[in-house]
Amino acid sequence: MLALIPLFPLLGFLFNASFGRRVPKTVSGGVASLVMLASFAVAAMSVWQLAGLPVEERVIDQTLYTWIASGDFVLDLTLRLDPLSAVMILVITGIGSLIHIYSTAYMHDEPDSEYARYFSYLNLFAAFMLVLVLGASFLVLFVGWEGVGLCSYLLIGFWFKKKSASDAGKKAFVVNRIGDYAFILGTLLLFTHFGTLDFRQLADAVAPLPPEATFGTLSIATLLLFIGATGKSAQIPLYVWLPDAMEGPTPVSALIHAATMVTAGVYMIGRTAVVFTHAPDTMLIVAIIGALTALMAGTIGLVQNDIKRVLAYSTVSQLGFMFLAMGMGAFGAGIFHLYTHAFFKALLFLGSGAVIHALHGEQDIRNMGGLKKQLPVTYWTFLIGSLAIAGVPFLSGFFSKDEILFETFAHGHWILWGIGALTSLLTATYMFRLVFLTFHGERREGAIASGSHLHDAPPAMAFVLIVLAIGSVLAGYVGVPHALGGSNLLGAWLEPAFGIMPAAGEEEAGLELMLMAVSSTIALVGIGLAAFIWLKRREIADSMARSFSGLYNLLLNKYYVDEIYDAAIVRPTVVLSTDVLWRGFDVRVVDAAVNGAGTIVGASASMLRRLQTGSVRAYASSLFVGVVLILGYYLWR
Amino acid sequence: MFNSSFDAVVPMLCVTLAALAAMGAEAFRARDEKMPIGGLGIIGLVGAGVACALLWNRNTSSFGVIVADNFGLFVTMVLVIVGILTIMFSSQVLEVDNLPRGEYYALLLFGIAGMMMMATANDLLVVFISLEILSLAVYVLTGIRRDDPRSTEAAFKYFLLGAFSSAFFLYGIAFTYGLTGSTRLDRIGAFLAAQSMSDNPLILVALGLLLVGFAFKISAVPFHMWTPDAYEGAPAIVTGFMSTGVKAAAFAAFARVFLSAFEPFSQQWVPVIWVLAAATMILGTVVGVAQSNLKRMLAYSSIAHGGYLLVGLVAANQIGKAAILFYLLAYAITNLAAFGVIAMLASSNDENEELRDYKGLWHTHPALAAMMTVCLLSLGGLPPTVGFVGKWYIFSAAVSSGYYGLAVIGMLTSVVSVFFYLRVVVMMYMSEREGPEPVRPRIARMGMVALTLSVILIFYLGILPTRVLDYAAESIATIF
Amino acid sequence: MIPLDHYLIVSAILFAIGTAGVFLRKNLITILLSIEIMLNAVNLTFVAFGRSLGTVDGQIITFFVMTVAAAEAAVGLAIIIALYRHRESLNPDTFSSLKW
Amino acid sequence: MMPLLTLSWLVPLAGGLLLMLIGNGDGRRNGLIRWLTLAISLVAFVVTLALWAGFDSASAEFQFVERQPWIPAFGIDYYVGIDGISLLLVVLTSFLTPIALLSSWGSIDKKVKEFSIFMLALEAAMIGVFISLDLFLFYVFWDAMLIPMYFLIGIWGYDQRIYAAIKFMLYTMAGSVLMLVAILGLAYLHSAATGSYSFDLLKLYALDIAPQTQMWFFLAFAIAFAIKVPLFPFHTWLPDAHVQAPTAGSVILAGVLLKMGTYGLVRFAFPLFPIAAAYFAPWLALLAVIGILYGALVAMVQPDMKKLVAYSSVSHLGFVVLGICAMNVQGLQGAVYQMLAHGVSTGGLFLMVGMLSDRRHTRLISEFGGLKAVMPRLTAAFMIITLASIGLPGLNGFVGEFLILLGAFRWDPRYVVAAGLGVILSAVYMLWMFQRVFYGPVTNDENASLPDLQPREWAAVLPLCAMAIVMGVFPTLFLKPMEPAVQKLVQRAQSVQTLQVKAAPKLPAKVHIKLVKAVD
Amino acid sequence: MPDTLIFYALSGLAILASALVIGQRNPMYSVMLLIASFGALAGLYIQLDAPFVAVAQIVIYAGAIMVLFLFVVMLLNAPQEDAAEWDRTHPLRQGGVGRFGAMLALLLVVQLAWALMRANDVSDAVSSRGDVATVSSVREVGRGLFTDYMFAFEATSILILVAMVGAVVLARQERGQ
Repeated sequence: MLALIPLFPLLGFLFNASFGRRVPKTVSGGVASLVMLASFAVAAMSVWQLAGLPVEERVIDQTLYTWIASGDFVLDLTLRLDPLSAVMILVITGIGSLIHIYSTAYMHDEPDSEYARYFSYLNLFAAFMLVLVLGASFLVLFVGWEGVGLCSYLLIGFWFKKKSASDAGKKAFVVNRIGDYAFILGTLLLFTHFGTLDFRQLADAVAPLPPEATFGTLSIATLLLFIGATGKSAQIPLYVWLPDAMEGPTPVSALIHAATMVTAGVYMIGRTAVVFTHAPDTMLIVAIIGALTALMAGTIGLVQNDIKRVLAYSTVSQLGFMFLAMGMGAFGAGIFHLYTHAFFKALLFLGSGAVIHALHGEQDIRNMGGLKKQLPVTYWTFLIGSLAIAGVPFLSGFFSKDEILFETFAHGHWILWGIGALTSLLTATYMFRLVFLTFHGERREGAIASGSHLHDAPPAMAFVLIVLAIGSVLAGYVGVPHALGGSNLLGAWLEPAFGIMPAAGEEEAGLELMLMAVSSTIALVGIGLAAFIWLKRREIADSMARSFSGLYNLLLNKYYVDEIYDAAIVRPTVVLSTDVLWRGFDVRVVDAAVNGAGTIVGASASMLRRLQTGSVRAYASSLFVGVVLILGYYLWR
Repeated sequence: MFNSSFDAVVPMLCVTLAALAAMGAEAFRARDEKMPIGGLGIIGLVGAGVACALLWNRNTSSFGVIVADNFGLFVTMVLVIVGILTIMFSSQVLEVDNLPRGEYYALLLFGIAGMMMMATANDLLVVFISLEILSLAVYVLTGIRRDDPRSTEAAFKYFLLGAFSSAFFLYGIAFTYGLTGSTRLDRIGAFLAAQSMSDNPLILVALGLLLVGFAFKISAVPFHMWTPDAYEGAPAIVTGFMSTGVKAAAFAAFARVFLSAFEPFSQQWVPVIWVLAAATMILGTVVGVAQSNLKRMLAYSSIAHGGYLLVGLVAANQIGKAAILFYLLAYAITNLAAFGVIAMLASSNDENEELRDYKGLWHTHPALAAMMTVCLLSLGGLPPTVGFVGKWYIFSAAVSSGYYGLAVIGMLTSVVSVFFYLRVVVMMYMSEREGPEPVRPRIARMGMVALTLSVILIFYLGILPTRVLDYAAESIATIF
Repeated sequence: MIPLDHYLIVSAILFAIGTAGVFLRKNLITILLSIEIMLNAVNLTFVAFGRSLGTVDGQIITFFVMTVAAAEAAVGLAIIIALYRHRESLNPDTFSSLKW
Repeated sequence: MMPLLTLSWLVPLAGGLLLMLIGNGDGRRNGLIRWLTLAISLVAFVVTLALWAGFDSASAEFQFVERQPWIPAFGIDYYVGIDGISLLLVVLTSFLTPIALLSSWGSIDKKVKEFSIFMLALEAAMIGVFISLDLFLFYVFWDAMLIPMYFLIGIWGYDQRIYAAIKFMLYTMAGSVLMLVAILGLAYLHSAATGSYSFDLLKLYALDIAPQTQMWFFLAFAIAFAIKVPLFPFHTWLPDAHVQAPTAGSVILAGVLLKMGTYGLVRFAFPLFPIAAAYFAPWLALLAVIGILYGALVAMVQPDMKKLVAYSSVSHLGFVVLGICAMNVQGLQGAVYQMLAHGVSTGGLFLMVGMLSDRRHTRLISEFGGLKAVMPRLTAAFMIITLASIGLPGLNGFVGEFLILLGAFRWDPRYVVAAGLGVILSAVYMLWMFQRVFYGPVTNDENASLPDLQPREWAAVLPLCAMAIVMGVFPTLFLKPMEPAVQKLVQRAQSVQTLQVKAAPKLPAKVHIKLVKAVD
Repeated sequence: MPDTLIFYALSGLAILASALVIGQRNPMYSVMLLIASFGALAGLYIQLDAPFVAVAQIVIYAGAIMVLFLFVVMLLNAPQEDAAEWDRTHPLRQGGVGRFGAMLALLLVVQLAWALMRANDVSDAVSSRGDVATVSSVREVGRGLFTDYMFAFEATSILILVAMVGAVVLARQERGQ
């Protein structure tokens, strides 16, 4: 049963990969969407079945076969459905289905074969993503982990003729690989210590241990795992690939680089919550990194001009929030944010996709403006999404984000809370900057398409936008905190998956309410600020950019991190490899030694052959020398 | 007359008679009459071979100075094979170069008789005389192309140095005789074993001088200087003959003298031969690298092979002694076949023996190229050829006696030697000829038969060497 | 009576003279003669040793050596004649077309 | 019972001899010869499959053992047999050979007969290497294998073929002759201990060799194998040989020949000299790790596709050696698995690079670009193999790499920390090449009309892709047969070390600690 | 005592003559001097109770072999050593070889002399053993030659045959020249 969930998309992939180029778009797109829906159906049924179980028994395992067996290392290919993965598969198949549907319209201009290729990749991605979240052990998770990375690579580079696209794909893959490296090391470390890679068995093994006071094995292992997560989930220092990943088709950005794949890191930490909670040092690092990433990405997002890049930095920033939650031990809150974020970020990306679609590929917000009228569906849904992400009360983002900030504050990390709050402000500001610049005001110079050509999202896209908009509004209500009279259903549901659950809540309801008020205010202030600057007094923005040109350029150029990496790592490596290792060591040392041996032989050969002068008397003297030497040896011995 | 004491000389007698018959046939042949004089030689050699087979394991001796022990018979067999192959290869050469047939075959056969004598001699004087017989025959064969100054020059150099070195050898015999009272190897051995003479410098002088004589014949460094010149100047097939036959005979005698008569002095001669072996292997291979003339290259290669044989002598254990025999056989067949190819490709006015003359041979003479390659690989000691088994045998002897250093030197030099063997292969297979094809004679069928036989033997002995290895082991069981 | 080593030293000196002759002379015939000197020196050794051993073996061997010397001389002179035919010279160093 | 093992190498050899009888003076019968050769190689493949079918996966013993006295005086036997490790390598060999033949179908058009003969001879020798249980026999095959390979490179290779061929031959021989000395030494030790010579591997396993001697012999073996592997810094023959060899040669070279070095380490060097192995393992592993990084870094900057793949082999084989050095079940199994996986994926890479170079007569990456638009099928296949090569889970490369890392981690995590970087770099260089060749616009007009895969090429590529996936998804198929053999090797290594720790306390302190650690 | 004197005289003559042989430029003189040296040696043989050898020395060596040499010297008509300047580019080709060889020869003498002096059993008088009559008997020589040395004697015939054939092959004029 569980196997069917990833199997459906896999079959869709196989179909499209083998026959896609020979069938019309309706068939390839249709098959791809249908398999996703089927998968969603199965997922929903499975979750229903899971929900039917008593709380402490909410695990469904399905072992397919033994994947790798070597000595005492036996790894079964086991899929596991528990509350955590249940949330994930619903998000993946649900939002995945929507995005498939959206894509049928969005990608319609592609030729048949490319269209099929696109959907085959998308299906494959879904399959791997499902394996990732269903995997019961590190290695099965890793299969999905790498698989989604691959699909991400393929999809980012979907328009392979564009160098920037294929560059971005490669960059994504390579940066992810750096994380994977750490991830694998962490896995190995855990296996050598606990002899298992199964999450559950590992949790059972770790649970009785006391939390590590010093930075020990568990801390190292979790830190390594976390580095893996920073790769996949675009955190400092490995976030650099995500903004570039926007080279891919927009639905891909929505699905992979916003809703699902990038959250895999968060999911993984949730999955190994028990281990992480035993490594408080790592937890703190996770939180700090999360907070810093959130802040940094928010600042960058503030000045970007590419619609998708703004959203990408926003994603990085929101992911930072999630890590902040995880680092605080508020796993439920993190997953909650993951879940709500999936809705509104997918919505935002798809909305931006609709804009781009309408503008035939224009992505620079400086060339947009005043689209509100021509694209009403897009505008309104986009606005809802923006409100949700900004944390406006009673939209989904509000609940999840507040829970995170509250947990942070409740754990006494005021600085982190402050950073989080500041980031919320930035979020609201840059999101509404985006909204205002795109949809409000006048069309600006340089806009490509004249108004007459603009058309709003086609039905398939509009439908998806609306569904997601509804989701963005309502999704939060599964996790209404106790403070607001809710019951935090989601938190309760997830509890068994994390093993332990910090029972922050009821007794501090007052604090929570207060914090909510603060953050709601912040959100509104941010929106107001954006409205003031980009609606009313746009010249302020320009003058500020001028007066703080240093800071502005720093932000615009993303703190020059790419450049620093390039200068500090990439170039030296290439130079080292080319000049030192290859042309230096290989050619000048090893080969020189080898050829040198040959040369020495050759040189001594031509030297020695000169002894053969052709003069018979010289030959005789050689002979005679031999005689004298031998006799000498015998006589003087 | 045919009593048992006569049996041991039967093989060489057969050959000698064949030689005399060849002379007679030449003398009585009409000016333009074709006569299968070579056939006479083959008959004689086959007779010698049969005689060897019959004498096997009988361990007879004649006149007290010729012993038909298995050791000698094995080498005699090698010489029979060398002789037969040489004669088969020669027919074409004689035709092309218009050489005096009768004299050529007579000298060849006399030379073989001398070699057999040397291989079975149990007396230093007989060793010396047989050495002279074979040397004189070979000197003359070397210079048999009188119209070619290089041939004559080669003969002259070989002769002069040969005479020079045989004087040393003889001097060594003189001291040996003076100190032990005999020239018979068995008596010398018994004498040396009985008396403790290691403090007598004269016996060491004798030892050294004998060593020089043998070392010259097997062209060990630094007594090798004649070799490249003589090999290059001589007609290819003669080079093949002398590089195999002479070496086999000389080694047989060398081994016999040093491993039986002078066995008590092994402490004294082993280090010297160790050095000679190492120097020979190294110099032979290293200088071979720089050669562009195929014959000269193979001359250096044969110097190196002499070095490998010396390794067997140094090891001087049961394996080593047998290994020398086996290696001699392996080397003889292979080297002779290689020179056979060169000889067959030589035309009357141009020997075509520069490496570049072999460019693209694969296309014009695929069979010859292939067989040449087999020979070269065998010389290089690559499986599954006899050369590999030989080398393996020799070096296992060295290792068994603990001479790892020598084994390593030998192995490494054999790698270097592969380099220059491969250069020939490169020329034949991998280079395209620019310019006109060299003029090449029609390849005689006889030579092809001989070549095919050799190649079959190379593979047969390379893959199933057991029988011959057993013979070799048996050969040394009766003496030493 | 004269001790054996006197004879041996005389023969050694003769032998050495022979060897030196091979190097010092640039005439092929003289070089051949030098080799004859060497063989003669060896003969003296044989005879002296034979005498001191009290047997005739040394003398007998001497005959063989003489024969060998004769044979060598015959072949050697034939080679020299052949050489002279090619180059009109008896200087051994003229004949160095084979080298390296 | 049929002597299947003998057949497995005799079939190709006899086939090669059969081909000699076919006259093909002017290339009239090229077609016949190609088909015949393919048929012969397929028969050989079937024979090896039959071996697999009859193989008892639960047993650690050598199976299908055939033994005939060969040179009795020296205790040399024709003694062949396979355990799980050699079984898989034999199958790999016979699997890759038909593929290599297919790859040369169109590109080799001069001297087809000779080419086919050399290919078949090569196959015979390679199989022989893997099945020999007699060191002498092993060495015969080992050296004999060089000859056909030499010709394949030298005659049918590219511009620098002669240099490459000679370098290949001499490099390899230089190492292997030292091994020969050690083999002889072993036989001698056997005779010293028991009174008779023997080259029987199992008997030699049982020899009690003094630690000092072990060190020397191990070095001799290890250098021979390290050159073959090739382990850094003995690797420089490899780029030349690979680049200059014809496609079929590269496929075989990368697919099978390199495995001989690592196989040799597993089968001979480590079990014969366990004490020395334990002593040198850290150093070997160090070289392996350097090789992993070095190969990857140098591969990254190669302008020539074949060279890139060649250097990537250095990197991948480094993993294998690392796994072997770990000498535990995971490490060793991973190593063997990685050998198979590398055979499939690197073989495939060379195959496809060869196809490109056949079409364009250049292998420079800069000459290509945008091929995905022109040849989507090749691109897809190339992608799969590329991913396999960089160790994506679900494809063959991952299983071996992970097991190796696991095994090595249990042995000494420091190596893994360094070696793991190679995993990152492999993605860098492979994807970079992929990008430059297949992505982007078609900049070079010559590339605009290249034909996509032909059916015959499909026939060569498809099995490799399929294997890459099967090996990634169902690795137990391959892990299971080898497990008993691997267990046995590991036990042997550890038990002998235990014994020696008790028996020889005079070892250098470092070894001692290492041994004690291994025993714990 | 006279023995000693005769010995020294003869040895001196032999050595001197030999030294002159190699000190001669004219091969004709060299041959003559060598005959003288052989004569002196024959004297030494007589002193060593080997009259037959002495006779053979004169007859075979001085008589036959040396005459052969003379023939050739005259045939070639090249009395003077070739003193032409030859290529001086290579060190080994210069006079050095001669000097080097002579030095080695000297070294050889020293070595041999030293070996002889260190050997203890050669200082006895040469005629201390054996019966003079037996040793000097031609009959004994003949008997030895045809019993113990029978094979060597027969082998010598082959040797001579080879030399004959060889000399003919090498030295005869080409047909038609």
